[in-house]
Amino acid sequence: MGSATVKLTIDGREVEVPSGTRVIEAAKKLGIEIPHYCYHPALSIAGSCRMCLVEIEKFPKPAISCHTVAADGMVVHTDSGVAKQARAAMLEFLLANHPLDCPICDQAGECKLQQYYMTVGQYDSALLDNKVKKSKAKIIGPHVMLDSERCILCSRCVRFTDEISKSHELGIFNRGDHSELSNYPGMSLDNPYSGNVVDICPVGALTDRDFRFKVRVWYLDSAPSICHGCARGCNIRVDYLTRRLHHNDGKRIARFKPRFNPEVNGHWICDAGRYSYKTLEDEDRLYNPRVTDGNGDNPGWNAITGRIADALSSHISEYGVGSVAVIASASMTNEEMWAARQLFYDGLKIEKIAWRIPPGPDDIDDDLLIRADKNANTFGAEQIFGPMTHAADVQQVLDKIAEGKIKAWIVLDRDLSPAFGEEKIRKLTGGLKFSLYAGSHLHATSRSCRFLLPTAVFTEKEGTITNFSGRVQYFPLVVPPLGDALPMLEALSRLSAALKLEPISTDPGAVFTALAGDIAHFKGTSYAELIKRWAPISKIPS
Amino acid sequence: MAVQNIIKVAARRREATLGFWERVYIFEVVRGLWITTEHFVGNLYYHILKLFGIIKVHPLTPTIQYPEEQRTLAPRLRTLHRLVRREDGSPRCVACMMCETVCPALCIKIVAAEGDKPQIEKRPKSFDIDMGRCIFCGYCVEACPEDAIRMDTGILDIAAYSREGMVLDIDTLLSLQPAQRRTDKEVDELQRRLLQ
Amino acid sequence: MKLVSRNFATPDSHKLAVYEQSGGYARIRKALEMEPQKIIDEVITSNLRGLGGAGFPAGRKWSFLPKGNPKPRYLVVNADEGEPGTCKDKYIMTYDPHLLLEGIMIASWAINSHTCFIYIRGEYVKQARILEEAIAEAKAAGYLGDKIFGKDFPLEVIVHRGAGAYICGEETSLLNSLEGQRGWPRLKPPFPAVEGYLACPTIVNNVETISYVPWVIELGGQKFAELGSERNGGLRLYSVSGCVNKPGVYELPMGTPLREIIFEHAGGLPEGRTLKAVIPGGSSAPVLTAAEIDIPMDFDSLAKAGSMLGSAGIIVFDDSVNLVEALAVLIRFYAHESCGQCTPCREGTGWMRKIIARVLDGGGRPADPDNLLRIANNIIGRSICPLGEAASLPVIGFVTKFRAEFEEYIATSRKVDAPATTSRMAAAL
Amino acid sequence: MNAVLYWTSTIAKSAYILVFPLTLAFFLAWAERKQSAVMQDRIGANRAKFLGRPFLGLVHMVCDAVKMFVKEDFVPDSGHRVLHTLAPFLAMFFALITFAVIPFGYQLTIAGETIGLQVADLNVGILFIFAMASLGVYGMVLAGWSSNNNYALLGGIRASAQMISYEICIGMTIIGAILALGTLSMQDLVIRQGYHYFGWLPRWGVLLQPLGFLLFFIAGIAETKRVPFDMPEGESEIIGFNLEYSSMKFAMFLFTDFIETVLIAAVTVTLFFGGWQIPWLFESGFVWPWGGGWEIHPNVVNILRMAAFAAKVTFFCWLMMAIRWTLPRFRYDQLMDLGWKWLLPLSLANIVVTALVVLLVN
Repeated sequence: MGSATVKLTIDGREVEVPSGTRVIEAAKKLGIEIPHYCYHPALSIAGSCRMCLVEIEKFPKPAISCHTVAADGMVVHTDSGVAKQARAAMLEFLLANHPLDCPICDQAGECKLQQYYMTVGQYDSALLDNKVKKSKAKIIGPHVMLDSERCILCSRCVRFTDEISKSHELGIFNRGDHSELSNYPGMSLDNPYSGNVVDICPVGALTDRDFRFKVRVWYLDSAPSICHGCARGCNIRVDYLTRRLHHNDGKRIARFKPRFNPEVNGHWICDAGRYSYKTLEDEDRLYNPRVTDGNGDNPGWNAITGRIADALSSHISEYGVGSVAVIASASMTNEEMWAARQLFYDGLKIEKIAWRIPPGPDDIDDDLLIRADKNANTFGAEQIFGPMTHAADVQQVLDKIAEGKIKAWIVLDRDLSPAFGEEKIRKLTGGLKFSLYAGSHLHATSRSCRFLLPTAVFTEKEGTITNFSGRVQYFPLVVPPLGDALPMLEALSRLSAALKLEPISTDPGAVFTALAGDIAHFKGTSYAELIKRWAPISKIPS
Repeated sequence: MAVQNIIKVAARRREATLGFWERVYIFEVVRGLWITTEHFVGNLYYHILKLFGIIKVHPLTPTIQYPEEQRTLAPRLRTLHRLVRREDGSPRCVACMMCETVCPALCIKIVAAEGDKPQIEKRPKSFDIDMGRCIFCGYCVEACPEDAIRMDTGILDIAAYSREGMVLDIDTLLSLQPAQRRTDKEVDELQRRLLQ
Repeated sequence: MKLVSRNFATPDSHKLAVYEQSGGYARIRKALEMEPQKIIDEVITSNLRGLGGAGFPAGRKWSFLPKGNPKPRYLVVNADEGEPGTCKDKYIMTYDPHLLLEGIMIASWAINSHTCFIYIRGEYVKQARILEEAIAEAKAAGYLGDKIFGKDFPLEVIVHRGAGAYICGEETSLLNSLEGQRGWPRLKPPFPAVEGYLACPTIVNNVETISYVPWVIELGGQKFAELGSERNGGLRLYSVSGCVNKPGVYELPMGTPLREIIFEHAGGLPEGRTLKAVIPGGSSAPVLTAAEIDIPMDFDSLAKAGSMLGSAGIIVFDDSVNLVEALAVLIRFYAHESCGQCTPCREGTGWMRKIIARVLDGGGRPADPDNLLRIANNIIGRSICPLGEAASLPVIGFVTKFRAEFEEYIATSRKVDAPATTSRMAAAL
Repeated sequence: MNAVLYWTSTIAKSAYILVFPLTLAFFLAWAERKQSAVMQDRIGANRAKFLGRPFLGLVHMVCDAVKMFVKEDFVPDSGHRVLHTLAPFLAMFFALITFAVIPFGYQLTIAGETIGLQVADLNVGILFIFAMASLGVYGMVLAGWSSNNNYALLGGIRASAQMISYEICIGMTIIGAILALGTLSMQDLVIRQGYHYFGWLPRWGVLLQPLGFLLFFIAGIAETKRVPFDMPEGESEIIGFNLEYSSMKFAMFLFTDFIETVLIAAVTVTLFFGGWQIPWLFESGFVWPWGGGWEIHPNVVNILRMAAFAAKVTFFCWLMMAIRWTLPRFRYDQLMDLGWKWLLPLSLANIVVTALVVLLVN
């Protein structure tokens, strides 16, 4: 093998790339985007769409840049007449049998056929003949809908199922212009990563059944975020609506899409994470502060924090602080955990802060993304609560309640019923003298508590979480909280004020700075730096 | 400064075009009054003739007695929208949201749904046009890829007792019919009238 | 002079005994005494070209095998004879399977391959059976197996039947098919000589090419080369079909003039007909007009004339043939056989089929010839494998050389309100 | 004089002088629509129908009245209730009271008693009119202020500025007329216009004071706050003092405008067009300038004179209406320019010239 790098010229500009780099990647390095459909950096090279044809000097005919390896002294023209003509011709071929489905196609607006048609397309159709008919709106999996007519047979999805998910559900059948993508007979595209084929499909052939007809993509805004579905912390893009809320069933969050981050999730996310957005605005959201034994009115934040403070103070003075336990969610942000520690441990001297619930029997790590631990920030909880608590396991707390040693609990955004059973939780809380729930949803646990404080879900607040490998990731606020909900940090801050304890800042940046000064794992990290580490958003997946 | 100068210059120019007697104005007032009086007297004469049935048509007034007498509409005049049906009676609209997107007045609201027939993949579950907001620009008709919305009902008098009443739903829009096609003679007549 | 076709008329020529009577399996014995490199050199000297259609010198192909690669090497014999107008391999396999086996043995010895696949097209049921029998005979005689001819050189020959796809005649899709995958051509590079069957170095040769190898050994490279024309060594089989009195397979030297083949060997045209056009090398070769047939039939001369020798399947059209309908048949074939992997070939061939079907149906438009040319030109050079070119070249040839006929067809058959299908041809398409 | 007759006649005269402008104002509201339509080649109000007939659009006036009565009477929350209610009454009151001194005829002789056809024959009648008209501005200003609305207040301020500017001019021109005719009594003013120059040319004020008439008429139109001087109201765009008014209170402002129109017409007629005088008609009948005559009963003569007055007033109402539908509105700066830089100096000059002429003639 020759030297480690090669130098080549693309469109008159010289670029040095590691040897073995494909021309398309070398061009990307120069900021030149060569149109392509079948090429995907994470998949093997198919070279079938022929869209990335470029002119290379001394080559007899245009070469596909996704497969041609850059060589020393190569002179590439991506914008010459030959390359442009070739590209226009390929696009014409691709569109020859592509149906005029844009009006009903969910991909419209983020479709590469549309995009390249606008830049390199031939506008006057030479086609007089009928298009080939293939199957439409075919359900090929729980999440994916196939429209074979729209398919340009780039085989990205086939390669995804072969190489990434290794589940081999998809194949291309028939020959010539009757070639058709389909699932193999008897197989359904139901692997845990099936939604990704929708992202990598450059056209509208594979669409998301969940997103289907909900909203046109050009009404959506995008914001970067971090998936809270498991301890992986996949980087995602949140697509949301701010206006025209008659679309998308009146919900703001329309979908999650993976955001490329080579260090965490690459190009992909799992289906569980992708569809976890549904819980964010479902009808079980808690909108207002509540007192369940009262007359069901909405006392408002100021009144309820006062009442909670009175009840908690009198409880502590009657039964002692040892009878109080805090159950925190391991999905809270680092800042919220720090604030909880400040409030309950430093302020109220509660020593029992539990967060650990072992994963269920069905939760296992897989070798791609999915982690058994379904909490987003267990690592952070270990760092922040770990050193001081006397009861890390929730099971311990439940046992002590059963023994009657704990008579009050404060549950932070956690539903215990899936892990421990609804009946048990209801029975245990029934015997408590004081119970407070601060969280985003109504469920068995929160319903059985006496005081309910509504808090924001993760798209409605900002903060940082630490994934299973200790990587701290920032996520911003996407949409304002629903109803009277407040970010947990602010809820804790108000509680602290009502209890007349040391004030807690509601600014996550300030809290993180305090946290980083104290916990070894976060030392040397600044909030501003974490914000800078967002990977960029691209509306159309590469 | 500059702006004030411009105003001054403009004012000077305007004054410069008026002669002295024009600037005195009172004579111009009289001239104006003379014109209006001429019309007044002339019209009064014809009104009286008409009142006593001596003539049938007042030759000077172009007034059309609106609800009884309808003006002939130009064939391409944009009037109240309607949704076009397919041959089988279902709406042509496929809820592509083109019109909703292009509408500068944001008066169209469409909710899409899965088609109810195998050959129709997407259909509008609801299609509301808020006529209180519509500015009759016709962009929706231009944008429609399916020729599903047209503004050819010939209905211009759109009124309701409430804002909600101005919102037309899909059933109303589908029930509207195109205006009667004019004969060539009618169009010629119309053009002659408009050119006069 | 007959080399490969020498035994075609002999009764039971496919039997080992008959073959050996005519001096069979002598050349392998001679070859086994030679150094493998010497054999390769001889083949290079012989100017033996790849007779499957590409015309790549066989010896040079063999010498491309990477040295020092520990992976096993494979020889694959391409018996997927799908080119319309060609039927030569079929005769070799039917009447002289042992000649093929002998060629395989020599080639395997030369390139040090211990496994050889004969990829035979699915429709050749009888030939596959004959080959299986021949292999069994050779195995029984100890010519194949762990020790061939007593030498410490194991060789297995496996007959693999394809499923009838034309594309699998292309070497990389043949290899894909052989591996059990979809018969889609692979991107090149890497070439099969470097990464072929199971990513191992693989030589893919046509049946006819391999069948000439024993004769190169027998005659010697130099003498073999002298039989043909410059840089086109030896003889080859010409399959003549179409409007001639004696269609068939003729073994003639490389460089025999096309006029001689048609009018002397194939018996000329039927009484009262005049020659209109000739396809010289299988359906994918651009057509020649009647004025162009004074041309030596070798790879270089035809390439110079803008056509190609290909598989030497000569198709003759006389004045009774409507070339629009003839082209329609060809396009239909390629559109049907396009594998569908790459865009230009998949969509372009299908599009051309639709246009020509419409023309046949009476719906032709004046712009159609130009549109066909444009589409064909857009396919050429942009597809993964040569099928795109194979489909486009005849279109370009027919439309440019016989444009008047197309225009006339469009003008005269034009229907104002054409019913769905009227023409028998259009129905067939 | 017989007390019964005195009171009866006074009440009758009061009733007449109330009914006359109100009726005229009512018809002006109709004329406003119909006249503008006729001038502009339109047809005008004809939609409202009674028994299937539009009655020349008069049904609209009835409908308007009904509408005005039944609409919600609205006072802004933050407005001054009392003043808000008082303002339209003030405006209308001062407009109507001036008619008390306007002679609508000479005199009638009933049962041997002579009844002057004027409600109150003040010897300073002209000053009374002037004073009352000046007070009318309070209606506008109070309306603007009590509405507690910026736009209404600005309208009120515009109204007061305009009234003050043009009242000065009115005052000055009246002085010219008084100088020329030598009396302050309205009845005397009219009587003194009953003479003829050269035996045939009626000695009307307009002959003595042509410039005075012009200035007075312009300023008078400005006093009515109608186009082209409708800055205080500007109902279609700049919005005026009556912004926060609805129902009958609004109608009263509307009516005040029309009453003022009648008033200005009446005063113009009285001062410059011989009031109830008819040329060559004397107490005993017509005396033609070319000799001969036509004897008529004095009461008939006086009824003719009343009719003449009404006709003259009606003509000037028509003229003002025609001006209103002919001219575009002035800009505010133009309005002030006209009032202060042109009308005022001219009227001053008019006084000086008149005084000189009077001095020289006497």
